[in-house]
Amino acid sequence: MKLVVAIIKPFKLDEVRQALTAIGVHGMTVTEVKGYGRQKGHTEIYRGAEYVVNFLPKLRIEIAVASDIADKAVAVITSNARTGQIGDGKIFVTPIDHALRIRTGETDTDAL
Amino acid sequence: MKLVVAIIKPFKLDEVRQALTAIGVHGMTVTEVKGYGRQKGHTEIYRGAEYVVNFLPKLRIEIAVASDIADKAVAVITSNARTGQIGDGKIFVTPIDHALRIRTGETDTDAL
Amino acid sequence: MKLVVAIIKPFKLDEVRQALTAIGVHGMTVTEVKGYGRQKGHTEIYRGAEYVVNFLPKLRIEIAVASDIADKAVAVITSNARTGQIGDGKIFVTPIDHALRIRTGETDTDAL
Amino acid sequence: MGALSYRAAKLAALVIVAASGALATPALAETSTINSADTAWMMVATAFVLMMTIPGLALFYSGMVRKKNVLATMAQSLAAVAIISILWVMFGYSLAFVGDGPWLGTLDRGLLIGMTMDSVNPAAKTIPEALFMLYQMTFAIITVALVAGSVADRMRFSAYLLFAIGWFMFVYVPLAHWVWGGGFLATMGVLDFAGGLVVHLSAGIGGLVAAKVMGRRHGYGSENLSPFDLSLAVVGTGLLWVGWFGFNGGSALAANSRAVMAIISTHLAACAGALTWGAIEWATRRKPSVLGMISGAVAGLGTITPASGFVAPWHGVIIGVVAGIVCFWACTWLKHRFNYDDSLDVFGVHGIGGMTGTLLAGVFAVSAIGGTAGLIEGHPQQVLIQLYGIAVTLVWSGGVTYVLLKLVSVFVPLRVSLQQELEGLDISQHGEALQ
Amino acid sequence: MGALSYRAAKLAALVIVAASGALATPALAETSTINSADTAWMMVATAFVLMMTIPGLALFYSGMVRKKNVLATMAQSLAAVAIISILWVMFGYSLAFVGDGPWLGTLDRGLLIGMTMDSVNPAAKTIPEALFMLYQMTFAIITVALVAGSVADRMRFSAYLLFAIGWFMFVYVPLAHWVWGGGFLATMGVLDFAGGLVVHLSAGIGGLVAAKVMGRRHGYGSENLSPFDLSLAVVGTGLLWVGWFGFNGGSALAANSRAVMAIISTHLAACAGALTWGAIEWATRRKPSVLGMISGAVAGLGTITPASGFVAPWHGVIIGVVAGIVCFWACTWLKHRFNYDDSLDVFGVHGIGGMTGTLLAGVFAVSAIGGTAGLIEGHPQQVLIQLYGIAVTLVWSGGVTYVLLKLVSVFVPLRVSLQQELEGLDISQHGEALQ
Amino acid sequence: MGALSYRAAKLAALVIVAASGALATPALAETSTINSADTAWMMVATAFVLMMTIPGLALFYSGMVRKKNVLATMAQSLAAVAIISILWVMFGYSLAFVGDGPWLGTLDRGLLIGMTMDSVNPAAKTIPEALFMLYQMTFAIITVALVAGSVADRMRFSAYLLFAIGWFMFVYVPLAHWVWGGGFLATMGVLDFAGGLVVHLSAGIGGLVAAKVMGRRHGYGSENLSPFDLSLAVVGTGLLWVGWFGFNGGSALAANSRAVMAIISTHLAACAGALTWGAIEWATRRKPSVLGMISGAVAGLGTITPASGFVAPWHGVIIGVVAGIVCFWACTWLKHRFNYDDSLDVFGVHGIGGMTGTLLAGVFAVSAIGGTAGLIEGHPQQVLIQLYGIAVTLVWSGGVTYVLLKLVSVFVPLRVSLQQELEGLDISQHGEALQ
Ligand SMILES: Nc1ncnc2c1ncn2[C@@H]1O[C@H](COP(=O)(O)OP(=O)(O)O)[C@@H](O)[C@H]1O
Ligand SMILES: Nc1ncnc2c1ncn2[C@@H]1O[C@H](COP(=O)(O)OP(=O)(O)O)[C@@H](O)[C@H]1O
Ligand SMILES: Nc1ncnc2c1ncn2[C@@H]1O[C@H](COP(=O)(O)OP(=O)(O)O)[C@@H](O)[C@H]1O
Repeated sequence: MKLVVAIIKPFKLDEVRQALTAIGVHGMTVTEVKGYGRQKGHTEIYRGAEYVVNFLPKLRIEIAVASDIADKAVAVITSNARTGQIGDGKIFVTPIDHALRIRTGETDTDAL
Repeated sequence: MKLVVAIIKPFKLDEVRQALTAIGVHGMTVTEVKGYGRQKGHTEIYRGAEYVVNFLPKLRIEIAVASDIADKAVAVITSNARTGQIGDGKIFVTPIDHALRIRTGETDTDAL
Repeated sequence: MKLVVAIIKPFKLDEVRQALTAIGVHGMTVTEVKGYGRQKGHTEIYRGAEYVVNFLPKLRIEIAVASDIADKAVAVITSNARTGQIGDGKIFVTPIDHALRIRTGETDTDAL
Repeated sequence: MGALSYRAAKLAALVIVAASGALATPALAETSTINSADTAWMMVATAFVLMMTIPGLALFYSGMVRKKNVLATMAQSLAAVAIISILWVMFGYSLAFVGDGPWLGTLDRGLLIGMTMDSVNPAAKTIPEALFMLYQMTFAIITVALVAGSVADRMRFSAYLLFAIGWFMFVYVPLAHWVWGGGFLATMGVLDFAGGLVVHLSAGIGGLVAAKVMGRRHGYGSENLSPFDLSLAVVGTGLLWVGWFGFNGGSALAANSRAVMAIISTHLAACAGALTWGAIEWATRRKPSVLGMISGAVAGLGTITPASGFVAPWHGVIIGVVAGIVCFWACTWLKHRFNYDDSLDVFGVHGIGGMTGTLLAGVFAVSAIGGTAGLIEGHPQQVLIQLYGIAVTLVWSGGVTYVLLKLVSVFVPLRVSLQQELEGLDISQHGEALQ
Repeated sequence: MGALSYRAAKLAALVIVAASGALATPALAETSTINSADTAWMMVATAFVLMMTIPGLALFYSGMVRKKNVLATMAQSLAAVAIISILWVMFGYSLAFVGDGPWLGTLDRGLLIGMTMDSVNPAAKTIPEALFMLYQMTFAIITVALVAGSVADRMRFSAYLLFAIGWFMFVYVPLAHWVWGGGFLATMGVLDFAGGLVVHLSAGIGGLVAAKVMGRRHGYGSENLSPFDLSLAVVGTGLLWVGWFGFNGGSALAANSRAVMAIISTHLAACAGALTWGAIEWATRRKPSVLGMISGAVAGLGTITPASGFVAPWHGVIIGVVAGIVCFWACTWLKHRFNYDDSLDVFGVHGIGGMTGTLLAGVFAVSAIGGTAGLIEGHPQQVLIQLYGIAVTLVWSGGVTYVLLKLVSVFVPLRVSLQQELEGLDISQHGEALQ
Repeated sequence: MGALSYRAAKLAALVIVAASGALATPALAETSTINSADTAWMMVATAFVLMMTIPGLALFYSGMVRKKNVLATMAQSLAAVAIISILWVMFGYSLAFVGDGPWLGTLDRGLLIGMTMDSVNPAAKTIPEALFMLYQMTFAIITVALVAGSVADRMRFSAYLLFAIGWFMFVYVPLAHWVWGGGFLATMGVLDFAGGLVVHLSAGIGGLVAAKVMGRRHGYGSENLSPFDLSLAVVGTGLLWVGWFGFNGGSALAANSRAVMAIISTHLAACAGALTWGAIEWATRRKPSVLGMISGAVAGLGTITPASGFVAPWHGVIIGVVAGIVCFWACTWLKHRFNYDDSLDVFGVHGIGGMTGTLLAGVFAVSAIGGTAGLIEGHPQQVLIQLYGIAVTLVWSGGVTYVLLKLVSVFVPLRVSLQQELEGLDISQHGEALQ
């Protein structure tokens, strides 16, 4: 199994979720994060104080999938999260040794 | 070493924490996340606008443990986070190459 | 490639970011988390109710890097996030199978 | 209740008349003694007391609950305003303030029939009766809204509405008549300037009983139930405090020196209460909390309420200090001793405070200010009269509250399901949430 | 407009005079009839109506938008206060309330020239003219601020400012004169106690047209645009409600029984509106929402506005119920039927409410209270007059709003870029954000 | 100070008397000239000014700090209310407003001894003395609360309390007497209608000195210290603005045309200030910020304060524009030039504003309004007198503030530990936190 971690632009979440559901991925965990990268931030000025905000709001999506559909998931996320502008984000695929569904105790792919 | 990642229902945190402490796991990192899965969300209506909220509040617990006690940790989390209803969550076990304690520089299991 | 996950004290973020940029790491994803460990929390009392807060605010930094500079990154984070007091945090290095830049589709180290 | 049913019949009869705006009929109009300065002040005082409930109390209460219950808590104050106001004009005002039978007033002003542009209530001859009615309405509203604090985080909204209606009819209206409307406690000479008995004690004991009947919140004593955003409570306290100038000052029913004296003792009691509570926390917990200081302020305000208008400014300080001490004790020791979950300490702050203040009014009353002498001015009987008023309020409000809740629970469960309680009342009761 | 350009010239001429604070010249001063009680009440009423906009409306509106637009939404109310106030003293007041030509007033009080310590406006002889001017200013402010709700989340700040200025000059000022300043609608006898036409309907229809012209928000109908922090809206409602006592009560321009009657019907309409909207939601969606209850309250308040001061207390209840029904219908059915994105339902609540209330004022008017008889008292013509007033307001405000927006769009795009809309107006328009 | 110690003795002596509520002794009572309309207005004005501090200033200030310091910042305003009120009735009022020695008043009203239902203060013969005392109390409160803004985010709560008490006794009370209580500045004819010197300049310069003595916040200039929730500051500004009608309008001490004139120039100055600050930001930073607009509004309000009641409405606009310019300059350039960390710009806004307004009062004063002529009306000396008042205030408040802080630091460290500063004052000083 693989854990697909994608960092995307917040307003792309729904498209990505629907696309994943379409290919049979019915679960994911989303975290609000701040991203730093090529995409330059903005400046905020409060009276005399000027701050450069380098960290921009992004969403971190975590999806556990069977190894064989990992690539499909990555492809789907890529196509649906893309705007073509800097800051679209990244996808990281990492290995999972075991997975388990707390409710039933089912393990590995059955747990997803 | 393993990184045990568990997605649980928020109000289960304390039980899980205590149970883990009981088996000698004295550290963890918790993140507020939104989960999407079998458990169906609810509908919110604001005047004329109706929104289906598919993402439910969950907690993501991250625990680095020595490989040998990973299973024990998983078992303890499972039994303490379970309510038996849909939405109890998942546990993913992933590998860790190295671990390090910033304060002392101790590495691997000494770091935990 | 490696995914370097560091749990640090919030006010250390800027120093760490700058140090990483200095060694050529130009991207990272940060999450506000709550940490439980040796560092003891504080007590909050609301009228008659007393609560021990065991979870302290921390930042979770996630950095994907080419395997060869992982150690360098770890070293840099360690030296810049250290205060010497309990609660400085941990660093976990985990493997990444693939990485991809959503905007361009570039993969692996080119994606970072 | 027999009397009531007869009145109900009469009430029905009146509906037709009223619907046609017969309000202009000059029945019982009196040669006008209306004074525009008093009218100006009382219109403002009325607005201030309304502001105490929305947004004042709504903020104060919702600032002490968890994020998932913030809106539901505000909804309780909001609903109290909407419902009680309608009931008040239907029959509440008339039964409480028109006609001075020992037990209940009359329905002569049911649906406001006969209230004209220039009619006045004998209790306030210098302002339009309509204004007196409206001013008193705001007291009925906040009293009902106060009770809700005891059952916050777990009461079903539908059950709350039924309870609120019943509580208003059977606890508030009679009490208001007894103490302020020429009822038996008034005749007896009980001192309650702005609502130590009618508002605070009745709400406090009612809340205590309700908390007992409802049972504790899930996780009480085990989980962390700390407030989501205390800053809301601080803002609410500010608005309550300011509004209280209209609450106690307005109870003089005129823009005169007595109103001013009431405002001064009120303000000083709030200050003394805040300092006292904060000091006790500092001494016993090494830190004065903001929640502690605002709790002390509200305790001082609630406690001075029955006494303001009867006592001297400095008595306000003394009363505030006492309030800070006894209410702190009630919220921290008493509550644990009897292990009830009065979520927002309605009893600890308003019940204990109302009781204390009513008693102290009898002790400190200065005839030069309120026309009545208290213990210190050599009139010890007043203290006994005050005690009698307290006893009556405790028994009546406590008893009726208990019966009402049992009655309501026959029709609808008082509590939400555990599932809903965990999910939060905002979502489960109102289908909304703070993002 | 010819008249206007002439006035503009005259205005310019006046600047010099005014700059030297010539204000003290006792020109047109009148033997003082000023009453201090009325003055006291009206100063407070003025403060209350200002409080309705800041922080009242700022909270009510920003509580319904997403986190990224909270500050920008508040900025719209804030800017309305700052800009309209200046324009009001420059020429707005004079053109609206000085001189009773059928179409527009005069510039005799341009830059307040000739306004002295003891001058009074014929419309309010018992308070200083300066106070009458200030009180009316607060109405102009909130009307402009209300319109902004329709274009929230997407209008460029610079475009909003230009639009606000033009809308004030060409919609508000004329309307205020026609209805309240002795203009043709006043002569005709249109009833509008506190602004059903001048404030609510004009803002509502203006908002509708603006929403149509601006187009829908990105993600409307597809993405989740739910409010960030509804508790802000509840607090805002509380302050609006309290402030409305000054809005409708103050429109009596004196501390008298009529002011009291206006306040009572206002309060009851708000209560009835809140209960009605909540009940409908409960019946149709199984849950009464807090947003629903506050929407109903504001609908009731807006709807009673033109009628308060003319009708009896109980009519307030009826009007509130009707308001709850029609405004709910407008916000849930009508809006979807015509598929426009009136972000914060300015038309659904204020437009429909203002229209309904103006009509009902003609139905229920009680001569014993406001000196005018309505349909029920056998004066059906009044209803026709009211309908005429509604038609004029719809056409004028709707038409001018359309022209103005087209005009503004020539100089600056009305909408922010998609990029900025996604990023949020707080950052893109003001360079700030909530953390 | 010798005089003071004597008074302290006398004060002690009085305690016994007061404890027995001897307040009713008609000593120095005067044949009543009390007017109920003025009383009504002043009770409301008093409530408004209290509202300026809680919740107004508490919101305004806490909206500009980081999340971890929100409650602690509110606590400073809250504590100021509680403590200063008590000290005011003990001796503050009497020393400031009773007896007109050049340096200090008397203790004849210490503990309010001799204040009766019908006694009046010569300065305000148409309202109860008790009301005049209470109204002035609210000014003392907000002045002390204002200073706290300079040391936000780092001052130890215990040190703040000691400092606040000392600052009130040795800075505020004397200044209030000198300028308003018949002291030497009053005799000299210094114009300060509602507190340009006594409130704003004294707080501003005190804050500056305090900021210097305390040192900069950790991370100042390097870390991002941006506000957590600016919407709180906007709401606070709204309440401050509304309350200011009572602050400046109430300073006429009667419900008359002068109060109205003061309110108009106050409102216009706030509008002009907001527009000016916003415009400058727009020109220099391409975006007008909401914080900028509210800063400009408050700057305008603070600057017009000493002049309102003396100048014409239009002068309010001019003064507001100047305020926007100089205060913006002070907050953005001056502050960096001298590199001090006045956290919430108390000096930049209130210090500079108070100074400017006091000066301009001497320039624009219109005898027809305030009875005094300024430079423009051919009375240049007034400007010199104003300058003298400014100098005295700068020296006294600045000097005493410095000495006080040094004194306090002998007993308790002024700053929290770095550890506590990082953790936040909410947790470290009050044991609470926003979730
Ligand atoms: N090396 C990295 N490790 C972890 N996250 C990264 C890394 N580089 C970028 N990111 C995340 O991806 C987001 C987008 O990256 P950025 O360089 O801004 O644009 P792009 O994805 O178009 O290259 C960043 O905001 C950050 O959250
Ligand atoms: N494939 C997945 N990858 C990552 N997280 C998942 C996945 N499936 C479910 N989750 C997480 O687990 C939570 C519970 O899953 P759900 O299917 O709702 O119930 P259950 O755990 O009982 O099967 C979800 O809310 C989501 O946070
Ligand atoms: N076993 C663990 N797994 C995951 N995170 C951990 C673990 N132990 C500690 N942490 C994280 O590291 C933070 C610091 O750890 P702590 O034991 O308090 O101090 P130190 O890092 O000095 O040992 C904790 O707050 C927690 O967020």
